[in-house]
Amino acid sequence: MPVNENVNADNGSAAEAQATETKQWKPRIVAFCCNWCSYAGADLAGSSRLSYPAEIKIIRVPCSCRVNPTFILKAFERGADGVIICGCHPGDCHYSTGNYYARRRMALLFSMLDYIGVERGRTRVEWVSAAEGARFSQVMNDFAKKISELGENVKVGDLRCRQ
Amino acid sequence: MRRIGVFVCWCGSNIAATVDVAAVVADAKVQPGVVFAQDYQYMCSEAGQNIIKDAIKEHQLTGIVVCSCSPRMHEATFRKAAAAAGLNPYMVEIANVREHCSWIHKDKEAGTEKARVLMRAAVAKVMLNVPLKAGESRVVKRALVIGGGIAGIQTALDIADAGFQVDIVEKNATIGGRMAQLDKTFPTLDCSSCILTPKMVEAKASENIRLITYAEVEEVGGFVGDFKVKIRKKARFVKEDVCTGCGLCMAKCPSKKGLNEFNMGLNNRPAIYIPFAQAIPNVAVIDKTQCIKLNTGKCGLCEKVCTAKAIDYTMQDEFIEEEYGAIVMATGFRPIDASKFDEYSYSTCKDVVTSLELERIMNAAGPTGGVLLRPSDGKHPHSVVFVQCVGSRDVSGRGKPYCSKICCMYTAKHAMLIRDKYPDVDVHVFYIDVRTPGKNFDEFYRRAAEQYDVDYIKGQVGKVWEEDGHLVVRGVDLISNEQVILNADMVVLATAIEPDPTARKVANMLTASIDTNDFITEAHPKLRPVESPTAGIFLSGVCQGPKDIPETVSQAGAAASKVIGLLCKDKLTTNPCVARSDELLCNGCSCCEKVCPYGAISYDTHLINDHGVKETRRVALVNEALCQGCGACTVVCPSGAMDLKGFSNKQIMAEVEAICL
Amino acid sequence: MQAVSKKVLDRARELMRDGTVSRVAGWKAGEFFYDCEPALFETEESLKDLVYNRFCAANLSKFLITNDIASVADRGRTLVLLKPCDTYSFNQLLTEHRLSRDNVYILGVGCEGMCDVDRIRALGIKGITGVDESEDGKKLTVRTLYGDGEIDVDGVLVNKCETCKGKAHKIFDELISDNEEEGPRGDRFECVRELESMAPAERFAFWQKELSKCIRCNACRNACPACSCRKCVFDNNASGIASKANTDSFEEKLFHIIRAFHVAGRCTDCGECSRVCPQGIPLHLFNRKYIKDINEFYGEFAAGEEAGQRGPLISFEAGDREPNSVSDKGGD
Amino acid sequence: MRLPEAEIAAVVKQISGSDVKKCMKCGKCSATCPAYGEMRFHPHQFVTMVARGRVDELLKDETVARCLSCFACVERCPRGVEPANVVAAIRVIAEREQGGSNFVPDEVPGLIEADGEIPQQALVSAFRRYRK
Amino acid sequence: MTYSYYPGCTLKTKAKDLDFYGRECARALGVELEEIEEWQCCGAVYPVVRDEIATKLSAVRALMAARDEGRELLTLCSACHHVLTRVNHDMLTDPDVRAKANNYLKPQVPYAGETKVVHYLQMLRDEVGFDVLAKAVKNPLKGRKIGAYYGCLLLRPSKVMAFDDPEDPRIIEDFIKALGATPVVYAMRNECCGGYVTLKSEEQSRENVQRIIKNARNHGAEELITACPLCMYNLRKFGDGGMRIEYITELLYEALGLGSVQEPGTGADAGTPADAVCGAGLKS
Repeated sequence: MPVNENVNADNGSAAEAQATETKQWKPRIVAFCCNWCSYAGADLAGSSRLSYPAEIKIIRVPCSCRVNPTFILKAFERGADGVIICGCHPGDCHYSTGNYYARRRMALLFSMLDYIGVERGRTRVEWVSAAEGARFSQVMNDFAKKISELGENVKVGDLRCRQ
Repeated sequence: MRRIGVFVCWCGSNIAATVDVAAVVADAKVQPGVVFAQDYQYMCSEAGQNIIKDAIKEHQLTGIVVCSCSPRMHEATFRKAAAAAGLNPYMVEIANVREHCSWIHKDKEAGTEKARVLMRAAVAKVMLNVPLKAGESRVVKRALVIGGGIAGIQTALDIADAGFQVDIVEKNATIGGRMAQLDKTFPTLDCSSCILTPKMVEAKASENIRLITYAEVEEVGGFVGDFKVKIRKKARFVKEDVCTGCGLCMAKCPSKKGLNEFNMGLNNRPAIYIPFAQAIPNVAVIDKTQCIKLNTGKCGLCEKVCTAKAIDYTMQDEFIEEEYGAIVMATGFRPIDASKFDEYSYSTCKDVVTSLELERIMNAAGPTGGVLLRPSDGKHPHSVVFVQCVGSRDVSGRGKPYCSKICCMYTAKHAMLIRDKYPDVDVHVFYIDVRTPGKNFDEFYRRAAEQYDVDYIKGQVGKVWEEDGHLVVRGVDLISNEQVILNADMVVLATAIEPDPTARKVANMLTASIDTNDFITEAHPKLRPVESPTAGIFLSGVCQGPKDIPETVSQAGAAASKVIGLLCKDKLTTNPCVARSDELLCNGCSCCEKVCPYGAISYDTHLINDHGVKETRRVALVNEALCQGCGACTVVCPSGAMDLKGFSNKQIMAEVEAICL
Repeated sequence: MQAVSKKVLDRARELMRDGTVSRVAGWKAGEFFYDCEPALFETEESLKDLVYNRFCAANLSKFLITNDIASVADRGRTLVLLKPCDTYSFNQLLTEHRLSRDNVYILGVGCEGMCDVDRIRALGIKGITGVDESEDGKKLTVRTLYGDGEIDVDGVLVNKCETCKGKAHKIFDELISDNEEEGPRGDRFECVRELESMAPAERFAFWQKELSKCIRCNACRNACPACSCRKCVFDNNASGIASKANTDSFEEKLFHIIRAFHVAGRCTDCGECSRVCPQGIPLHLFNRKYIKDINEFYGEFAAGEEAGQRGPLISFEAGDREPNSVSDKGGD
Repeated sequence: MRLPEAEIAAVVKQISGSDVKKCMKCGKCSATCPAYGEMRFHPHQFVTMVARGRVDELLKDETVARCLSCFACVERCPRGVEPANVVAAIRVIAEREQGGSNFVPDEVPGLIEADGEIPQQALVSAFRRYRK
Repeated sequence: MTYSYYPGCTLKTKAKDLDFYGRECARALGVELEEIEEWQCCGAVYPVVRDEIATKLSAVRALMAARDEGRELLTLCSACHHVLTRVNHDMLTDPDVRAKANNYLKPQVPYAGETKVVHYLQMLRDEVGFDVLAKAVKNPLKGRKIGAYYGCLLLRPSKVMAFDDPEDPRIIEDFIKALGATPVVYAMRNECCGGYVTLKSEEQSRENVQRIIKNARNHGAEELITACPLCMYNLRKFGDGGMRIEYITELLYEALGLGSVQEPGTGADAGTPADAVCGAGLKS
């Protein structure tokens, strides 16, 4: 039995109150992090206890170049409100060149999303090294804030998948 | 039929305090495919691992998810546990509910909800995992050490001692590095070259060591156990195997205005020169920017006087291509440019010198023959002021944010040596903190203050200027809360040290990660301090962070032992998460081949049976030994023929869907 | 164009007769004279049906690979008739190893712009039975059941020909053309800029309207020479994006964006996607957006300009622009 | 009602824009200060005392007016602390608090009479620096 | 090239020499200085504390006037250059200041720091070019050993001012060299003269000035030049008289052969104390 079940009981009412609040819209954000820099940067943010909103969920990929634009579109289709891709700083890619390719792909994809009328700012690329735990947290906080400002992704969300 | 087990770790209270682990277990139990779920205080403990092993056997699990700390921490542990219970180790997925969840969220409900989602994503992924088998790759029994200072020399000696071949690539004309420039070493005050020279000689004499001096790494390919390196050996214009090091050419060379790098530019050297007396190889080199013959075609004096016939003005850069199993970075450091801090008048006053310049002034082989003389007029100084932390611990943008670590000790050494040799000279040291963690270090510093009467003033210097033929130093004494103005004949700046500027380029070639200060990042700051996160790349000396000689030598030995451990192996297990091409889908367009950084993709034209239709097609083939699993090829492949094992399109999509649900 | 046309047909026959080629890939009229579709002519006799006229807009490059004509050596060489814009596609397919140059004999055919029968009909002309061209190629005499009438060629060009990239053939073995030096016509990015200048909501509404017309017939995919995959990701369950029907509004966007992204850096802007779309969706606006962005971000690049090019998405520069600069460029 | 000392210190930090916690107590600001001898408290003391929330004594000290605003301490501080901004903030708060001014227009004619060469710049500066 | 010119109040009264010769020389060098209309005193000191907005507004007005003309804003007085540059930097980088200032001034087009503020010396170096200037010199100041006195305001804080190396600046030395004279480099050239504290403590200024002059003389300087009226005042007042002190523009005027410069105090610089106060906008 987990020791903190009591704690839960104590907070019952508060938790309930919050539960009603969570009925309200909360953003869904997918973060793709490369294994070598950004994922490690996220780990460092964690071990340094630097918080960022719980709405952000990280998917580990070997390199930012592994992120296929279809993953991003899929995420939007499934109801994500924002997608951020993090990789090693240009020049520091563990695989030498991966993030350079990712950079071009994402630039074109982002431009296209803008072109079809999706709000700018729902997608982002950030370079975060393994040593930049604080930056990781900052980047995530900023991005979550931006997405909250933009509100729900009604334009590209596939309503059918939302239920 | 998939049978998935989910194991939720409390990590003591690290996870359990912010994540309701019981709720995660309950949620796991209702996920499709999950047949077993349990929580435990420490999943990584032996008891925890046994829970996993027993459950795999008892419930015939085909895949497991561990909700715990980062996979970078314990993925290997849990894979091993799974393997021990007969499950393919790649049927394990980790949900990172500590670093990415419990540690960063305070609200338990939000933490629990996120942990659930992360668990579901991992379950969704593991449902699509397939058993993978790690392959093998060869180990070339030869190591490369980049940098021939004390770090590189010691690493090479230790590797050679274990019976392996080592090459040292040194960009300068001689090995020896910064240590060769030092006069005495702290805290023993023994002569630097007296302890370094024998090591240099040993490196030269070793049958297992090849010295490639005046050379730089040009290209690096391959991967751990099998690196392919191209080295540019710069033209020396002197035949290394013929020159006897007699030095006659130096004496005759008419172009004598080159700045003597070894003496920090405090005096001049000829265009053809041997860097210093103990240089190894003890062979001359021509500075082509300065040589009259090479620039105008006239002169040729050195060729005439060389009895060994070693001079060759037509020499060109040469390239050496070699294979290595391991590479050690030992690229060292340099002092920062003191002219960034001209409130100390370094640019305008000759008598303001850096500590490394003082080393040369104090050294018997230096520009003043070891006599302490003012550079401006060659007179004996009566008062010397040392300024510590010049550019260290500086976040203003002019300096370096870190402590350079060695300055407190060498400044104490300098102060003590001056007071010992010239008791008439007053020595003042402005310091912010005196940092002396090291065996016999604080005792050494106290000796300077107590026995040698060095005046330690707590406070920084604000301005140095020249007045009436001497220097005026305006500083602060924070203990007496006074601004102090001192007259001095010399001011010595303890300038911060920074990684050698070549480090970034080399690190990029090696794909070794580098921090914002250009120091090479270690794989783990405490547990893997001499390895880079990139397999097969090891770190020795100051390239990893500021350190003194004893620390450098110990790290050099540690790096060597890691290299030896690697070279002892005959085969390495390779990462099975590599790309795979479906030949039925492949168009043969070559896009993947073009983006592969490892040359792991080739093409073959052969007969394909596409659902009964037999055709000859050009299709991509992945060399699994070369592929490192970055996935660049998977995205450029228009048809989706190329996929990455362990991170397949379907797996990532499944994670995306689980998260967005 | 009629002069060129005659020469082309004669030369094709000659090449077949003298054994230079074993077959001809060209165009053949369908039910109506303006329904010219790609066709393969295996015998000299069958060449009587070969046509080259103002309605031969179809790009034969794609035709070559769908029929695997050019990858099989033992069937002898194939003569292919390529208009200037078609040669870009041919080069791109060569770059991607989808064709064997040795198996193909290219007859570069001059072109003065193809006509769109729907645009002729839109002028109110019905019962069309044939067209004749004026000497200078600028006028068409349209013969109909109800009498003849004269119209300007310029007014009835196929969309892609309105912004022609130029009349020069980028690859050929032999050339029959009298306007090789003619440069580009119109500004092909004008339409993209127009869309870009709209407010995001207007753009969204525009695409919503256009794409809701999509019936997922795959005509665009089938015609597109860059969509050369043996099996399309949308038909492949393992891709994770294999799609079903057009059940909701985002699916078409997904389909078309992914399709455009797959061909980004490879698309030669041949315009076939829009031409063949039965719903008249301006699909070329996607591709041209990518081409425009690539030109602006990474320097001018024309896919298929020559064989063996390294495309912009499989290249990089250390100083490339950051993706955020694209999304940060203005407020929303 | 006067704010508690600690809160005034917080205001000092806020309006000076200086991050006093970054100070590593090297004293370079005081080492470089040309007005050091004229001031009862020295730049490094301003920084440390504000960091500790002890501003009352600083606010009472009139020698704060001797700071030359030469920005040498700002330029040379290795930690980017900007001590001169802290001094300026103290001076501004003291003037606002006391309501009085260290420099009043009545002084001008006397000064000018004594020295007709005083440039406008000096007077304007003094007004800006020394008045509420 | 035409610049919007901001002379500032001191140049209209006590430092008419700095202004007059500056304009004459600019004309001779083909540079057009168009004084902005209805400028107000910049305030002479940059309000360091963050909660002051009103005291930055006159600077913003001047910056905006230049922006509206589509020109760079040229300054000559060190203090004005300091204030305008720093306020402009705030407008560029501090959204809070930007929002408040625009709110107060309500300009048709909001101002966001677009104007480039250029000091006269920078104009000589970057627009005219010291090499071209050297060729324009009709009366080379051969043999004269001149020390540059930079003071504080042009150089610091260097991150904002970006004028020259704050600890070892060379722009005025290069200027002196271009005029044919010998520049004398001395360490005290960027140390404070005492500034406005001179009104409260002459002693403090005297000490500073004498240290500066001693250091300059020890390094061989026979005369000093400056771009700041307040530095000029302090240097002249507390110097020992043996050291000639001039404005940069006076030296330039002489070297360009445009005429001779009158002795201090007898030239264009004249005005009543009342002018001084009113001109400085102190009545507000």
